[in-house]
Amino acid sequence: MNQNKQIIVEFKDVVKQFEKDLVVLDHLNMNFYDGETHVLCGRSGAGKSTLIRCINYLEKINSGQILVEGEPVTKKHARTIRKKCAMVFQSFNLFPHMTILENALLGPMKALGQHKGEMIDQIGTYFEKVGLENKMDALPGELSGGQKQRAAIVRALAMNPDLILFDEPTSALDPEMIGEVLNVMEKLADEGRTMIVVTHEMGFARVAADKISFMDAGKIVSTCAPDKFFTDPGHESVERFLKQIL
Amino acid sequence: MSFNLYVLFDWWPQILSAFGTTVFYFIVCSIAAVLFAIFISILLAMRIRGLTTILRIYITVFRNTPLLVQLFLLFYGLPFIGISLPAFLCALIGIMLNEGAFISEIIRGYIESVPKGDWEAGESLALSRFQVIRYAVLPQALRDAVPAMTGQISIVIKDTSLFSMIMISELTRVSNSIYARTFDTTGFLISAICYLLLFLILSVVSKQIEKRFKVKR
Amino acid sequence: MSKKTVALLCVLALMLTVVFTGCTKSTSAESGSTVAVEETVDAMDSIFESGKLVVATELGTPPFAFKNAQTGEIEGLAIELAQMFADDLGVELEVRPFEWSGIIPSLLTGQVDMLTTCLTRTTARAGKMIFIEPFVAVSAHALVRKGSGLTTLADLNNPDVVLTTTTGGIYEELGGKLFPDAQMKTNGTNADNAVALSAKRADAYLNDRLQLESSMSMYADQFELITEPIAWDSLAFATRFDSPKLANAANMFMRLSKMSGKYAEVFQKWMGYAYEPTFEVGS
Amino acid sequence: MVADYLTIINFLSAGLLALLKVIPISMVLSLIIGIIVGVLGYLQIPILKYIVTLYVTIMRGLPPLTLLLLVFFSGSFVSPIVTAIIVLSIYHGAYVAEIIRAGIMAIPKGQHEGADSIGLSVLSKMVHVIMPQVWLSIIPSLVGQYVILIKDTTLISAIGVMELLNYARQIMQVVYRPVGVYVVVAIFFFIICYCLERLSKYLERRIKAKTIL
Repeated sequence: MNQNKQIIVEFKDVVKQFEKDLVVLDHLNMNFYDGETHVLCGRSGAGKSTLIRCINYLEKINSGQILVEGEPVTKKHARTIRKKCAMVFQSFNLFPHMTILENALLGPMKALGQHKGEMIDQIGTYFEKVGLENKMDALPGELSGGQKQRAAIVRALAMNPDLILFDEPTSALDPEMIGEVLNVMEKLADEGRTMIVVTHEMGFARVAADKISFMDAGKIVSTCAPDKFFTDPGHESVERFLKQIL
Repeated sequence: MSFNLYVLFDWWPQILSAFGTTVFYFIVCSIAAVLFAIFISILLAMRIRGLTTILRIYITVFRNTPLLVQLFLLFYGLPFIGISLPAFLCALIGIMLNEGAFISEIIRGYIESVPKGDWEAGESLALSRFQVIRYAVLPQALRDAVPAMTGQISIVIKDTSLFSMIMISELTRVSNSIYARTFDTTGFLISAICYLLLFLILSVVSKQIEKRFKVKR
Repeated sequence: MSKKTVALLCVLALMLTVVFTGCTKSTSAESGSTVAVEETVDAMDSIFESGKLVVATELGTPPFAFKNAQTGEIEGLAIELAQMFADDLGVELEVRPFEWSGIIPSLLTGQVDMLTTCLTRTTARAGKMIFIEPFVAVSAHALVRKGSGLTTLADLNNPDVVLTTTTGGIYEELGGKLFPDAQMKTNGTNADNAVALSAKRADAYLNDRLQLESSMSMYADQFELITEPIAWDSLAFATRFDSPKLANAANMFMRLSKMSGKYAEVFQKWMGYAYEPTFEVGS
Repeated sequence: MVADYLTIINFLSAGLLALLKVIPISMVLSLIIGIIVGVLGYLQIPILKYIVTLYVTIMRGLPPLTLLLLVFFSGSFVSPIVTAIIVLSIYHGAYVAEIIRAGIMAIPKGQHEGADSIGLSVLSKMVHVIMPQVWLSIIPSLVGQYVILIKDTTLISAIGVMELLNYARQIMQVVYRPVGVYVVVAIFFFIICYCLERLSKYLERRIKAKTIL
């Protein structure tokens, strides 16, 4: 089945270390495929966040190569790559001085050079999709955490990205708000958007993921489809992890 | 020290025009200083190698030398190397460079305290570094900086009194000249009241601005 | 509770001390003139007591009083005359330099016994201090840039003309009276005024001839004098009203040194030309 | 050229002496005023608190130059240098008072309550418990205020104190290098103020490290 899909992100022997001896990505090789929802899980400190932050050059790698749609992730290509992959952060990172509509318009208008008029209808439908059509003119400070994260997802969608990176999108939320964000993400997965999701929400992974990878100490230990992952992950450390959190 | 009303009756046209001059210089100079400071802090935030060092040196030098010496250098010094600027420009450039250094230091502090995530969010939207600063970071930093900035701007009111020493007929100069002719210090009292008035008006206005521009996070 | 009150009272007392010391200072200064009538000491007496004559001068006024850049000494015609006067009295001379605006207050507040600087005699000033017989008479002129088109005094009385003079000097008022249409500005020192004129910030600089000549020598060939004087200026030492003895002695010294020829000697040395008694200075 | 600068420096050194009198005395006096007014401002004593607010507001709104000229020409004080010292102390005292008041306010409420609970009087609470903690936290802003005080000493040339800037203006007529003269003056102030600025940054870091430990 993989053979039919195009590789969208390719990690080739990637090493990333903070300081001298703290290796976060340890000679990592990995492919992510177009149209898939790929969930990354693992203990905190395993390097999941760093991995996806390397994809849009928020972190610089020390050696190896990352290719996004065949293009190497370097300083020179950073902006072209960022136009293709949007990111949703753990702590939303909405700009507090702009309404959420302005937040969503900023990237398309300033980075992609699109006109406000062209964009505004499309962004309106995104807001409808996440259920914030009545809140478009609110400032982030006036919204709840769940609403903020949904607005941040709209901001990512507004870029019309080939790939959306989710960096623990529900970790900073109160429990009662996690559901509303996961629902939106499930919808996106159903639409067939390419997503790489770092999360601890195993329920979401089971329902929405096409593939789940388990990371440990800077390496991908296991990658498989969800049903296999939860029943027979094939690796002892994954089993231990699953036992702990389920 | 007593208040003699006759000074006000005899000299009110001069005092009024001096008050106007002070207000004019205050407004023009503080606007110039703020704009210049914003420009400098953008350049600093761009982290252009070499340029940053030069700007750091500029800020350190102008923060740590007296404004009066800077004004004298501009006004009485520069003509000797062939640059004769009119008093207005000397005052403007002097305040712009001096207060600009202070204000840009304030803005820089607030730019640095904008959460790192906001920089990253801007970068992931494929904005250039300048665009991130221009649209995402600077507007927040400026709003946060309003209280500190208005505090610094209220110092510009006081700075205008130094212009009396470079041939500008503002409040302090006129009260000095009233004293030279009448040996009466009421002129100084009047100008003191004018400065306080300006200061109080600015305080009220800045409270409003602070309220208006407060960023909720 | 009582301890609290005691502490508060302590702080209050401290505060009041500060306020009161401030008050007593200001009241003593205000009532100074009335007290003076009863119990003040003539400066002459205190000079003999301390063996020191303290005078105030402004330094930026060559050849009357200036600091020699090589030796660092304060010298000039006024200083030498003051020295001669001190020698006559048999006391030491202490010269304290002030900026022009601080000169008159320095005498009135009793920091110095006498002003030995280029003080123009005016009626208003005569109400504040006793003038000694003038030590020099100079004409006051307007200095203009060569080729500026300003050639007569009448040209100066024009709204487009900017006049400048020394801050706190008499020409600020005089200039305002003589040229009511022109704009009157001031600068701190003689040199600052010369800069202002050269930099075209001012069109004419009003001062006495000697000051103007020193400005002209700063800017060789740039400036010229309007020969018609705007005023005659007789410069005199001055002392306080509470010191008539000192004033009397200084007047006598001035008169006698002019008669003995000593004055002419000193005049020639500093002014560079021979002393000719004028109707006012000589008599 | 070099000889000229030697002359300039030689000439200016006399002005330095005046500054060495004015600066330390004003620093100490403004600190004393600042402590008294700052503590009074914190205590919020009826009526007195209005006087404190009035004093601080006037000093914050008034240019020091105008204050110097007003006090000097009103003739209440004996000499320009004494006027300069008193005016600078009163002016900066208000700012120091604000710094100290803010410092006291920043001390956690628990410290006050702790001192009250062991029955200390207001005075001994301030002296033994609160102020020792305040010093540490206010040193950086205090040094910052002193930098402003030092720079403000250039203004006292306007009332005829023969300090650095005044000598600089005099020597312009003799040595014909105004740019050089003013640059020398600027360098002098820069050296002092820059050292103080570094000191305050250093102390700030030290204090931060200490409170984290």
